[in-house]
Amino acid sequence: MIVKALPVSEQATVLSSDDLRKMFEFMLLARLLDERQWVVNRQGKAPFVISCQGHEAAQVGSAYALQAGKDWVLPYYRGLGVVLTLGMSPEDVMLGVFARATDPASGGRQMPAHYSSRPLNIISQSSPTGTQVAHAAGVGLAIHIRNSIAREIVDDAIAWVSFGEGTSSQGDVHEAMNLAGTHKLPVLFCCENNSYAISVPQHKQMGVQDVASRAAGYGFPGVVVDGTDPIACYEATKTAVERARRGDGPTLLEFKCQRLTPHSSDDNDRSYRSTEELKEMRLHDPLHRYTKYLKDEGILTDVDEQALRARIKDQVDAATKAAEAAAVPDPATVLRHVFAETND
Amino acid sequence: MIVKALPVSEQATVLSSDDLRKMFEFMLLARLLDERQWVVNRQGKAPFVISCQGHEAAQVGSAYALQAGKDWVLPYYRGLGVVLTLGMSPEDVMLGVFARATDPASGGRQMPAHYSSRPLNIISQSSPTGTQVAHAAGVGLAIHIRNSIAREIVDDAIAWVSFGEGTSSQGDVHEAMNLAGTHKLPVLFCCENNSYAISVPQHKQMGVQDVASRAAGYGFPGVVVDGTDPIACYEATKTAVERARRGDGPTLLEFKCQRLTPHSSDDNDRSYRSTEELKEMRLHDPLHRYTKYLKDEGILTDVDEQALRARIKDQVDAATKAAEAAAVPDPATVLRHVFAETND
Amino acid sequence: MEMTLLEAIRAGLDEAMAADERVFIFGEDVGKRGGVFRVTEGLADKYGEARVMDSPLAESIIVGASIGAACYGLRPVAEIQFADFIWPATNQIVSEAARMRYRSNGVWGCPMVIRAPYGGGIHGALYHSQSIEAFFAHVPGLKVVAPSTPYDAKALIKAAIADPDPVLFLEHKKAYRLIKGEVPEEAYEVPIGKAEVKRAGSDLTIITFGLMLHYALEAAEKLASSAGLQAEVVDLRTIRPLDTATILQSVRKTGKALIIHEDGLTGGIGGEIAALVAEHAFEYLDGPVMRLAGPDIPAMPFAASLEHEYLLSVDDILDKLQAIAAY
Amino acid sequence: MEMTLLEAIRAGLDEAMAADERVFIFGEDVGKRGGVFRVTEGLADKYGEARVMDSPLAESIIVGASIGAACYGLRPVAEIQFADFIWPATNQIVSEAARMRYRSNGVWGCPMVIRAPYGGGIHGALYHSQSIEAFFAHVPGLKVVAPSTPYDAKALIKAAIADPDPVLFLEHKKAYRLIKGEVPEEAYEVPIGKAEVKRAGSDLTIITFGLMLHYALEAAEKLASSAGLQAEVVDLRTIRPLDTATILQSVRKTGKALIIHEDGLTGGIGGEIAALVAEHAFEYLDGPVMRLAGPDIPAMPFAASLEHEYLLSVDDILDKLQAIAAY
Ligand SMILES: Cc1ncc(C[n+]2csc(CCOP(=O)(O)OP(=O)(O)O)c2C)c(N)n1
Ligand SMILES: Cc1ncc(C[n+]2csc(CCOP(=O)(O)OP(=O)(O)O)c2C)c(N)n1
Ligand SMILES: [Mg+2]
Ligand SMILES: [Mg+2]
Repeated sequence: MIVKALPVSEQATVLSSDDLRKMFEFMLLARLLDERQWVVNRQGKAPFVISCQGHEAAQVGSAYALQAGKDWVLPYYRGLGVVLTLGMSPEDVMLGVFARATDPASGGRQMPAHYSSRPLNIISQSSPTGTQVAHAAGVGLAIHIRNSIAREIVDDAIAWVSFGEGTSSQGDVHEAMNLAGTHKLPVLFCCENNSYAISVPQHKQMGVQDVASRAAGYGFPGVVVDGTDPIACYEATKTAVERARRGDGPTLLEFKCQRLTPHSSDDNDRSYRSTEELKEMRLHDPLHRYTKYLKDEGILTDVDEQALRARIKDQVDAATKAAEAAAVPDPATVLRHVFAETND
Repeated sequence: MIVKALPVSEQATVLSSDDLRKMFEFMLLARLLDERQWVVNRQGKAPFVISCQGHEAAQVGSAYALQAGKDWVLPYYRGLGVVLTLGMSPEDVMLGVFARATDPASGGRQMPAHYSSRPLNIISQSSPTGTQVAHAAGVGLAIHIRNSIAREIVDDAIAWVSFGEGTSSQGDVHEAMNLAGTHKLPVLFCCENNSYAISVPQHKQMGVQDVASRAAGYGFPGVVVDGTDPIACYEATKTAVERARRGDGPTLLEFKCQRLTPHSSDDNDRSYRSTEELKEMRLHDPLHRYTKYLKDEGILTDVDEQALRARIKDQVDAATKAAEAAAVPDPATVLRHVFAETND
Repeated sequence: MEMTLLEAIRAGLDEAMAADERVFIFGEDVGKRGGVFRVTEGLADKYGEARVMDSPLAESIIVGASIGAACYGLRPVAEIQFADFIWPATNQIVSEAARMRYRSNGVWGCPMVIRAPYGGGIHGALYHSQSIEAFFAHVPGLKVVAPSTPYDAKALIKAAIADPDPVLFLEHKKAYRLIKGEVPEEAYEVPIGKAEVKRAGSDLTIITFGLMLHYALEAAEKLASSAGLQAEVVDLRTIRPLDTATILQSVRKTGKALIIHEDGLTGGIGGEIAALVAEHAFEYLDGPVMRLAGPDIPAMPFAASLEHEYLLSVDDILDKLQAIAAY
Repeated sequence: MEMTLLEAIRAGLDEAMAADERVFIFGEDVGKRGGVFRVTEGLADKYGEARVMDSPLAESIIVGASIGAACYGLRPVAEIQFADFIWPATNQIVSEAARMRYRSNGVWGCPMVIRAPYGGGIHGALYHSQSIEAFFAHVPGLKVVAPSTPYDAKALIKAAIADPDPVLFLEHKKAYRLIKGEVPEEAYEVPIGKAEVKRAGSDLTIITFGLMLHYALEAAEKLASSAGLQAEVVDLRTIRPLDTATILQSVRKTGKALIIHEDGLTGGIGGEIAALVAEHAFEYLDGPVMRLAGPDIPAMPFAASLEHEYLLSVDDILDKLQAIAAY
C-alpha cells in the first residue's frame, strides 16, 4: 500500500501560525547556514561541504514532528535541517565544517555533516551509506526488548533515520526494514529522494517510481510525500510517529526532494545534468514555495522575512566567526578514544 | 502486483501426458535418491546430507520449463530435483555425497548439495546463503550487455536462481532483485518457501505472508505458486521464462513448499516443531499429491508406479554402489586450483 | 566442576544475563533451538524470547541492529552461526562498531559482543571451518578474544560482555566438546588482553591459541619425553590487543620462537607476532622465528582425505619443534 | 609520453576495452561522470553505456554481479568508488570470487578485476582514506596489485584484466595526479607477482609500495647525500602473491630491512613481510627487521592537524633509516 500524502494547499493542518513560522525559520537558517559553508569552502577554509539545499522542507517538516532528546535520530549527511530543528546550534555545525577540536560531532575527526549529539540522541554517523538504517532498526529493537521485558510500553521513543534514494539500493536498508517489519519496531524510515545518487539518475538505480513501494513487502505502510512541502512532511511524519509510539510499527516515508546543488563541493553536476534540467529544478525550491505560501496565507510579510533574514545572517556570521576562531585539534589527541579511557 | 498461480486442478496445461509422467519420474527419483542419502548418512558413510523432500514439485516443475545447457542455473542446496531434471545423474550426485575425487561439482571439496556443472551451465554454489542470487543477476547483466552491444537479442538464455524464504532476508537478495528490476534483466528469482530457516519460523523472519510481495518494489511481477503442485510450478515458470526471453525482465516466483525432513542431518526439528505440526505437514507431501492426481487422471496406474519405483531403486542402488567404490581425493591435490593452472 | 568449553561459555552467558537485564542474545536459531551448537540452550526458556531472540537470516542486521541497541544502552551479544558467515557483516563491524568511539571523539561507544564459532576438523568443508582472527585483529577499535580452555572461556565471555567496547569472541568448534576442564563455582576473573604461559619451559617458546594450544601442549610433552627439551607454551587468549610483554618475555628467555595457527600462513596473525619478536627480541634470538600454519588455500575441503591434509597434527608440531631445537 | 598515474590507468583500461569486447566497467558514477576521480572519463562515450555502466549504490551487487558475468564469460572491471566502501562486498570477494576456482576443483573461474582507490592525505577523513591491502592479501585465490608508477600501472591494469583469476587493483588516491612518469607508446608488459628494485643500494633494504615508495625514494636520496649510505628500495607492486625471491635477495645482500606502509601497523602487511625476512634471511641479518607504519587507530581523521599526524613523511622515514643504519 502506498499512501500519497496530500499537498500543502489541501492539507488541514494542526500546526499553528507560530509553528508554521518556526518551521520557516529553521528552513531559512538551514539554507543560509548551508550557503555559508560553500562560501568558506570557496575561500579555501573548509576542504569539503555537502548541502541540504532543496531538502529543507522535508527535513524541517519531518524533524518538527519529533521530540528532541527523547526520540533517537540518525540523519544522513544532508540532514542539516534535521539537526538544526532538533536543537544543534549553527556554531556546533560550523565547528564541524572547520574541523575544530570542540566540534561536538567528532572533534574534527570526521568530515563535516557527519552529525552526532549525545544529549539530542543523535547517534554518530559515518560515511558508508545505509549503515545507519540498521542502527535505527537496532534502536527500535532495543525499545521493543525493553518494553517486552516490562510487558508494557515503558519507553515510547521512536527511531527516526534518513537516507537518500540511492542508498535504498544497499542491502543494509533491506535487512533493517525487514527486521523492523517483523517485530513492528518503532522506526521511521525516511527516504529523501532527490532522484540522483551523485551522477546516477533514479532510473539507473531502480525499476520503480517510488521507493515507498517497497514498504508493502515488509508489512508496513509506505507514504510518498511532496518533499518540498514542509506541512505535508510534518503531517505524514506525525502520523507515522503516533503509529510507532502506539506499538503499531514502522513507516517508510519517501520525501520527493530536489538537490539544488552539486552532490558536494567535490562534484560538478553540469557533467551529467542538462542546463534545462538544472533550470527546471530551480522551480521546485522548497524555500521559495513555502515563503510564497506563508505570504499568501498572511502568515509572513515581506518585512518579517527581511528582518528574519537579517537576524539569521547575524547568527550565521557569529557562528562562523566563533567556529573559525576555535582551536584546531591537538595532534597528540590522534591516538585517543580508540577504546574507552575509563570503564564507562 | 502479486499474482496467484492457479492450482493444478484448474490449470489448463500444455504439458502432454508424457511430460507429466516424466516430471513424475524426476520427482520420484529425487525422493528416492534423497532418502538414500539419509541411509548412507545413518550408516556413517557420509557425514552430512541435506534434503529436497517436500520441494520436489517446485523444483522439478520449475526446472522442466528451462532449457538445459542453454539457460544458466544457480540452485541452492535443496535443489536436488532441479539438477536431476536438468540432467545430472544419480551417480554424479552420490559422488558428491561420498566426497569422491570424481564428484563433478567439486571433486569432494565441498559439502554435498553444493551443485555445479559446466556443461549444464550450473554455476558452482557455495554455503553462505544468498550470494548466488547476485551471481544470477550478474549472468542476466552479462546477457543484457551482450545484447545491448549487438543491438538485438543474440542470446535469449535466462538465469534461474533459487533460495529459501529465510535467505530472502539477506541484503544480497535485495541488491540482486533491484539490479534486475532496473535493467529488466532475464532472471527468474525462485523462492522455495518452506516457512522455516532451520528453526526460525517465517513470522520471525518477516512481517509479510508472501516473499512475492517484494517484487512490486522492484518493478516486476511476483507470483505465489502452490509449490506442491508441479504443473502449477511449471506453468508459472514457463510464463516467466518467456517474459524474460522476450526482454521483458525478471519475475519473482514464490513456491510454497514443505520441508518434510529436519533442516539437515545435523538438525533435530522436534526441538522446535510440535508433533501436530509435523503430522499436518505430512499431508502436504507433493509426491503423494501428484501420484494421486496422475492416477485420478488415468495417466499413471499402480502397476506403472511399482515398475517405476523398482527401476529407480535399481538406478539409485547402482549409483550408490559406483560412487561409493570411486576413489577418494588424493591428499596431494589439496593445494591445486587456487589459481588457474594454465592461462585459460 | 568439570565442563566442556561449550558448557563454560553457556555458563558465562547465563551469569551475565542473570546479573544484568541489559544483556540480550541475538542471532540465527539462538532461541528455541538453543543455537546450532547448543551454546544458548535453555537460555530462552530462562530469560524469555525477547532476551534470546532469533534473528532473520541476515548477518549484517544481526551486527548492525546490535550496534543500534548498544548505543541505546543495552548490551547485545550477537551470534554469528559460523565464523565463515561473518563476512556480510564486515562493514558493520569494521566501519561502525569498531569506530563508533573513535569517530565520536569518545562520546558514543559500542559495548557489544559478537560470538562466532570458528575452526575446522569437523567435516565442515570450505564454509564451516574457517579461522578469521587475522582479518579482525587488524581492526583498531575491536578486541578479539579466543579462549582455549573452559576456565578461560567462562571468565572471558563475561569480561567481553562487561567490556565498554566491541569484542569479537571466537569459539573453536572442534574444541567445543573435545576440551574439558575445571571451572570454579565461585567468581573469578580473566582479563582481556592477557596471554598465559600454559606450560613453562626454557628451551624454546611456542605461541599459539585455540585448538592448536592443546596440540602444542601435547607436542611439548612428547618433546620433553623424547628429547628432554622443555618448550614454553604461551596461550594468547586475546588476539587483539596482543600481550606483547608475555610473548617477548618468553622468547627473550628461550631464544627460539614457533608460532602456530590453524589459519592459512600468508597474512595470518603469525606474521604480526613473528614481526614483533623479530624486532623486539632480535638480540636474544638463537634461531629464525618460525611459523607453522595451515596451507594457503581458500579453506578446508570436505573430503576426509583433504581435510586431514589441511589440518596440523601433534606430530607436525613435534617435527617442527625438533627442527627448531636442532637449529 | 609523460602521464599521471591516473592517466596511465585510464589508458590501460582503454586499451583493454579496445582489444576485447568482453571487457566492461561496472560501478558507481563510472559512466557519464567518468568516476568521481575521472579514471573512466571518456570511456562511456567511446564504448557505450552498456560497457561502462553506472551501478546502483550497492557494493555487494557490484562485485556479486561481476562474478556472475565472469562465469558467463565476460571480463568485468568493477569499480569500488573508495576502497573504504569495499566492506559490504567482502562476502562476495572472500567467499565467492576468490573461491570459485578452488571450490569447483578448477572447473569454474572468476576472471575479474576490482579497482579501488585507497590511501590518505587528501582530507578524506576516516572513510575516504583507508589502506585495505592487508585484509585482502590474506585471501587465498585473490591477487592484490598496487602499482606506484604510471609505467607499472598501465601494464598492470592490463595484466589484471587478462588474468584468469580475480585481482584487486589498488590505486593510491594521493598518487593519482601527484605521480607522473614516462609511459611508452608501444606495448610492454609488467607481470603480476613481480616486485622491482626501484633503487639499488647495498647498506639496507626498504620494502614498500604505493605513495610510500615515492617518499622512500626521496628519503633514500637524502640518506645518500647526508650519510653516504645507499638504501635499496624494493617496490612490491603486487601484494599477493608476494615476490619473496626479490625481497629476500635484497635483504640477504644488505643485512638490514625496513618495511614501510601507510596502513596501521598491527596486523598490517608489514608483519607478513617481516616474518618472511626473519625466517628466511635470519642468518644474513645485521639488525632487527623494522617496520614503519601508520598508527593503530581506526583511520585518518579529517582535521589537517590530525591527518598530518597520522601520515608518514619523508623525514619520518629518514629518521628511521638513520636509526637502522646506526644499529
Ligand atoms: C557504501 C558507500 N558507497 C559509496 C559511497 C559514495 N557516495 C557517497 S554519497 C553517494 C550517493 C548517495 O546518493 P543518495 O543515497 O541518493 O543520497 P543523496 O546524496 O542523493 O542525498 C555515494 C555513491 C559511500 N559514501 N558509501
Ligand atoms: C550467510 C549464512 N548464514 C547462515 C547460514 C547457516 N544456514 C544454512 S541454511 C540456513 C537456513 C536457510 O533457510 P532458508 O533460506 O529458508 O532455506 P531452507 O533451508 O529452509 O530451504 C542457515 C541459517 C549460512 N549457510 N549462510
Ligand atoms: Mg539521491
Ligand atoms: Mg526455508
